[in-house]
Amino acid sequence: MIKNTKQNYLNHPRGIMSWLLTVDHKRIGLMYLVSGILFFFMGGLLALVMRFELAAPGNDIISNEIYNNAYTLHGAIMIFLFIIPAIPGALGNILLPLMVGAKDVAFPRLNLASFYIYSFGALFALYTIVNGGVDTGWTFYTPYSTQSSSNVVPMTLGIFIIGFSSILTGLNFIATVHKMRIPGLTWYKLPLFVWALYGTSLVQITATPVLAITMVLLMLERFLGIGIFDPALGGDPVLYQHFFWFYSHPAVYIMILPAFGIISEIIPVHSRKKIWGYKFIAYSTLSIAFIGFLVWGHHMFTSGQSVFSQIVFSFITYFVGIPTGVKIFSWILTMYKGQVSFTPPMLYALAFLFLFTIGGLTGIFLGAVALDIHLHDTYFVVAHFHYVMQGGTIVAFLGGLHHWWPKSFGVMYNQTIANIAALGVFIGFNGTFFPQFLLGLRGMPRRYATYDEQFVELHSYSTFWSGILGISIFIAVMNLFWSFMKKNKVDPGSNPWGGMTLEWTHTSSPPHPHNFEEEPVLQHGPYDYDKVIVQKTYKK
Amino acid sequence: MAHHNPDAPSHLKHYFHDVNQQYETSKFAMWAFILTEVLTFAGLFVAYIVYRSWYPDMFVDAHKLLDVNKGLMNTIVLITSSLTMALAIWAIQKNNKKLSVFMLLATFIFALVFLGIKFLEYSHKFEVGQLPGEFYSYMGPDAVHLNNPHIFFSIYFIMTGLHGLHVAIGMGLIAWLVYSTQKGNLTSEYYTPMEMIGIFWHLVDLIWIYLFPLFYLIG
Amino acid sequence: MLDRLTEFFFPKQVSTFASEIDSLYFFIFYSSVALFFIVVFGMLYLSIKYRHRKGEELKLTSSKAHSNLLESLFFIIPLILVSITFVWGIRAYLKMVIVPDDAIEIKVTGVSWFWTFDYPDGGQTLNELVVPSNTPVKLVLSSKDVLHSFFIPVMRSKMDCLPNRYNVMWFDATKEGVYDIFCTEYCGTGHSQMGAKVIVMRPAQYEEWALELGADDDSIPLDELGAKLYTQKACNTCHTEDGSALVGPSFLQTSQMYEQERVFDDGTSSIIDDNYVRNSILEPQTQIVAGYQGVMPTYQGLLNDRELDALITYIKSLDGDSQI
Amino acid sequence: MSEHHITPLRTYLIIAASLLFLSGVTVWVSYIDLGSFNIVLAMFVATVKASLVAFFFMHLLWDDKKNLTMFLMSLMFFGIFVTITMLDTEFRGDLGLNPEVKDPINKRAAFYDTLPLTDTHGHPVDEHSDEHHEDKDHH
Repeated sequence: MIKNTKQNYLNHPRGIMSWLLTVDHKRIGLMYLVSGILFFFMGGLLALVMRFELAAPGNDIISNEIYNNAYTLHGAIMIFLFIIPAIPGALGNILLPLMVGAKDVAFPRLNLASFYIYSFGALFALYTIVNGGVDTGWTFYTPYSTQSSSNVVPMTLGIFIIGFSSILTGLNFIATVHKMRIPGLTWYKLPLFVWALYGTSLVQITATPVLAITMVLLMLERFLGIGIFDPALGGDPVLYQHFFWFYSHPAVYIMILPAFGIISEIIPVHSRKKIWGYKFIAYSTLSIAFIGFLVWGHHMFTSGQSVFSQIVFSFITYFVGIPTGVKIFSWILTMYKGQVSFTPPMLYALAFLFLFTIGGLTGIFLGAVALDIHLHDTYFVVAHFHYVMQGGTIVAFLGGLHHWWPKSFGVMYNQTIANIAALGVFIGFNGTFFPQFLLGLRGMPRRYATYDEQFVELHSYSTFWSGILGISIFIAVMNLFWSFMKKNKVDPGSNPWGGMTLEWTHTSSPPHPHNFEEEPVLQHGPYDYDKVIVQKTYKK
Repeated sequence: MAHHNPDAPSHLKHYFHDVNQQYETSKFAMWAFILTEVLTFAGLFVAYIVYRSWYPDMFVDAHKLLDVNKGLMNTIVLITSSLTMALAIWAIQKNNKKLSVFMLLATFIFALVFLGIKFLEYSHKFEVGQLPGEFYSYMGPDAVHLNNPHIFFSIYFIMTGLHGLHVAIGMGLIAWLVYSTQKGNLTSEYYTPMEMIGIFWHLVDLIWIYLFPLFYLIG
Repeated sequence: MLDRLTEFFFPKQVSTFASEIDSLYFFIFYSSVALFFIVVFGMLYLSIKYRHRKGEELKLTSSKAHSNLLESLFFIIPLILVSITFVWGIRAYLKMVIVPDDAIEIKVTGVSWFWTFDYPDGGQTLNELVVPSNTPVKLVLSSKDVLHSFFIPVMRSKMDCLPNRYNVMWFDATKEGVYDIFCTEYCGTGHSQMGAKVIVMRPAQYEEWALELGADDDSIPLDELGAKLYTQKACNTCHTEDGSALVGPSFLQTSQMYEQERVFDDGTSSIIDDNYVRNSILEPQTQIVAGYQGVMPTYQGLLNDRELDALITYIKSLDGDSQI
Repeated sequence: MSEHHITPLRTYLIIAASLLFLSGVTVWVSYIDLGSFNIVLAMFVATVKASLVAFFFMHLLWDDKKNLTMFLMSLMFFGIFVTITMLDTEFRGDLGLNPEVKDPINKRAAFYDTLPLTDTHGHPVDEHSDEHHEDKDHH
C-alpha cells in the first residue's frame, strides 16, 4: 500500500520560503530538531566548561562569576530551550499526526507560530549571553534575582515568551489527539507515544501559565518593587518558590513523559512483542501527570515552610514513584517471549531502563524529609536530576531519534558506530554522575565554583568521564547527521524494525507531503505482534 | 489534492473531514485555551489570598480607598456587553447580519466605556499616589496606619491591569469581527470565529465577576 | 562493617539524630539495591534469553501481556517499602524540628558572604560557631540580604536563612572537634567561599571561652589585631594579601597605592588614605573600584573603632613586609 | 451548521437580568457587617453569577461535555494551587516551636519611613496641622 513515490515532504515543495512559511508539521518538527540539537550542544559545552573547572578545587580555569553564569545558562538552555520545547516539538510534531492517521495537526498555522515564538524567545535568551550572562541559577530565586545586576530581565522575558510556544504546542496536540484520529483508532488503540504526548500537553497547558505569571511578577518586582516576593518590601521569598515550583515540578514531567512514550514504542517493536500492561502504562501516564501537580513542595524541604506541608508533600511524593515503578516492570516484562534485537534504539532503551531506575530510586531518598535535609542542594540532587533528565530523557530522545530516523528522513545511519556511541554514552554517563551521588552524601554543596580539598578525587573522576560522555554524544549525533548528508537513502517502503504503527505501515519514508496518499484504514492495534507478522524491510 | 469533496465549503481546511469536526476542534481548543487563561489568573488569585490572610486588616482598610461606584458601574457595563456579545452570536445564527453587526458594535462600545471608567479610576490613584510597590506614596489620614498597603495596590493594579489588557485585546478581536461580519465572511453556516471570541469575551466578564467583590466590596 | 560503610558514604556522625538518619539511608539504600538488581537482572536475562538469533524466522510472539498477580505485586511491594520509608522519615524529621526546651540559643546571620554568630551571653563571632558538646543548641537563622542556607554535614542538618524572617534548627553535638559549615543556597559571586567552621568544645571549656569572648582584643597591638580580624571577619574571602584579585581588590594593592589616586567605576577618583579605607569598610557601595562589582556588604555595627583602626594599620603594613 | 443549538432570546435576557440583579445584591450585602461570613456570601454570589455566564452565555450547558471537563479541570488545578500553598502559608511556625516564626512577614517596608504625610488628594501636609479636617468622601 506504500507507493514508490519520489515526492516527499523534504523535497516538495522546494525553496527557502517553502520552509520558512511551511505549515507542514513534519517540516516544523525538523526545524525544532535542528534548533534543539544546537541548543543541546551549547548547553553541553557549558557543562564541559564547568566540569573542567571543577577538576581541581580552586579557581583554575574560570572565575566565580563566569562559573555562575555558566551553570545558570547550562540549566536555562537545557531546560527551557532544549528539553521542554524541542523534544515534544521535534519528535512530537513529526510523529503525532502520522500516528493518529491525520493529514496534519489540528491547527497547522498555530504550529508554525509556536515555532517562531520559540525562536523569538530563544533570541532573548541568547542575547543574555552576548550581553554578559545571567548568574541567578535557572530557578531565579528571589531576592537574589531581584537584586542581581546581571541580565535577569532578558532571560525571564525569553522564558515567558517560550512559555507561549509551549502552551500553543500543547493546545495543538490535545486537539489533534481528541479530534483528528482516523475512524476506528480508539483511545485504547493509540500508540503509547501518543498517550505520552497527550499527558505532556495537558501538563504544558496547565502549568505553563503559572510560570508566565511568575516571570511577570519577577520582572515587575525588579521594575516596580511590587513587594510580593521581596522580603525587604514586606513580601515572601518562599511564596516565589511555591509559584516557581508549581510550574517547574510538573515541568519535570513535561520532560520525562515523552521519554516514557518513546521507550514504550521502542521496546515492543524491537522485541517484536505486545507491550505488557498497555492500559496500565496509558493510565499511569495520566496519573503521573496529575500527581506531578501535588508534590512541588519537596523542592522546598529546607526553605522553612510549615512542618505540616513538609509532611504532606513527603507523603504525596511517594505516589509518583509507584506508577513509575510499575512502568519499568512492564517494559521489562514486554521482552518476555519476544524476539529481541540489539539495534541502536534498543540499546538506548536498555540504557534508559538502567539509568532511569537509578534516577527514580534515588528520588526515594530525596522524598524522605529527614534524609532530604542532609541531601538537599548537594551533588546528590545534581546526580539524581541528571540521572532522570539526561539518563532518562536525553537517552530516550537519542533512542527515539535512532528509531524514527529512517522513517523521518529516509536514510539509514551506520549502525555499528551508533551502537558504539550508545555504549560510550552509557559508560560516560555513569562515570560522570555516579561519583556525584557520593559527593553529595559526603556534603559537597552544588553551585560551587571552588570546593574543599576532601572532594577532589571524586570531582576529577567525574570530569574525566564527562569528556567521554561529551565525545560519545557528539559521535552519536554526527553519525545521524552524516547519514543525512551522505544521502544514504533507503527504499521509501522500508520498515527496518518491523514497526506496526501507522507511520511505519501506511506511509513512505520520508513521508508524503500530506502524510498519506490515501486515508489510512486501521488493520490492527499498535503492538499486535501476536496476530500479525510485519516483515523487517530495509532496502537501500 | 484529491482527498476532499469538491462541494465542500471554502472555509473547510483540507485536513479536516467535515465542517462539524472542524467546528468542534476549534471550540475544544478554545476551551483548552480558557484553561490556560484561568490558570494565568490563578497565580494572581493565590497571591491575593495569601496576602489577604497575612494582612487581613490592611486589606480591609485599603479596599476602602477604592471607589465602589465606579466598580459597580463597570460590573454593569461588562455584564451588558456580555449580553450583547451573546446576542451577536444569536443574530448570526439566525443569519441576521445587520443585527449581529449592531450587537458587536454595542459590545465594542461597552468595552470602551469599561476602559474609560478604568482610566478615570487609575488616574485618580496615580494622582494621589496609591500606586503599586515602591511607588506608593499615599499617607493620607485614612491610610497612614496601614501596614504595607503597597502590596494591596500591587495586587490590585496587576490583576485589574491584566484584566484590562484582556479587555483591550478583546476589543481588537471584536473590531475584526465587525469587519468580517460586515463583509459577509461570517454566516449562520460558518461563525466559528465569533463563537470563539464570544467565549473569550465571556471569560473576561467571568473574571471581573470575581475581581469586583474581592477588591471593591469585601471588608 | 556498617560503620565502615557509613564512613564511606557519609561524613562523621556528630549530632544525636545523625545515626538515625544514616540508618534510614541504609534502609532505602539496601531496598533500592535489591530492586535495582531485580530490574537489571530481569532486563538482561529476558533480553538475552529471548534474543533474535541470526537467521531465525520472524514469528508470531506470545500474546501474554498482562498478569493481575504480577501487576499487583509491583504495586504492593513498593507501596510497603515507601510506607516504611515515609513513616521512618517523618519520625526522624520530627526529632530534627522539635527543639528541646533547655537548648542554648545562638543567633546565626548570613551575610553575603560570611556568617555571624551571636551568643546568648553577648559577644559575636564571624565564620566560627563555637558550641558545647552534649548540650542541645538551637540556632535561630536569618539573613541580611539574599537567601542563604546553613548546612553542617556532620550534624546532617540544614536550614535556609531568609531575610526578615527567622528559621530554626537545632542539634546536640556528641563529639568534640572542628567541622565544616557550607552555604547551600546560591547567593551570588562568593557563594562557594561562604564556608565556616563549627567548633565543638567540652562544656566546661565552652563556658570559659564564652566568658573570654569580647574580653580580649584590647591588649594586642593594632597590626596584630588587624591581621587576626582579616581572617576572623572574612575579609580574606574577597581580598588577598598577595596582590592577586578575587572578588575585590587585593589589600596589597591598596597598601602599595597609599597616598595615590584610585579610579572608581563612576569615573570619579580619590586619594587612598585612612578615611578612604574606613569609608570603604563602612559604606562599601559609595566608592567602587573600577573593574570590580559593588557586592561588598557594610560592616557597620560589626566592627568597633579600635577594630577599624586595627584593620587600617594592618592594610598599611602590608606594603613593607610582603612581596609577591 | 444548522444542527448547532440556538439558545432562545428569552433565556439570554433572563440570564442578563439575573446577573445584574445579583450584582446589586452583592453590593447591598457588603454594607451589612456579617463578619467573616461576608466573604463567603460574596464568593457564593460570584460563583452563581460565574456559573450563569459559563453555562448560558458560553453555551457549556449544551456543548460537548469535554469542554465542560476542560473548564472544571482549570478550576481543579486552581484549587490545588491555592490549597497546597496555604498548607504552608497558613501553618508556618506550627508546632509552636518559635514565637518569632509565627508572624513571618508583618514588617513594614523601610521606604514608608521616608514618605511624607498626605491629605486625601495625595498632597503633602504639615504634620502639625489638623490632619482630619478633610472630608473623607472626596472622589
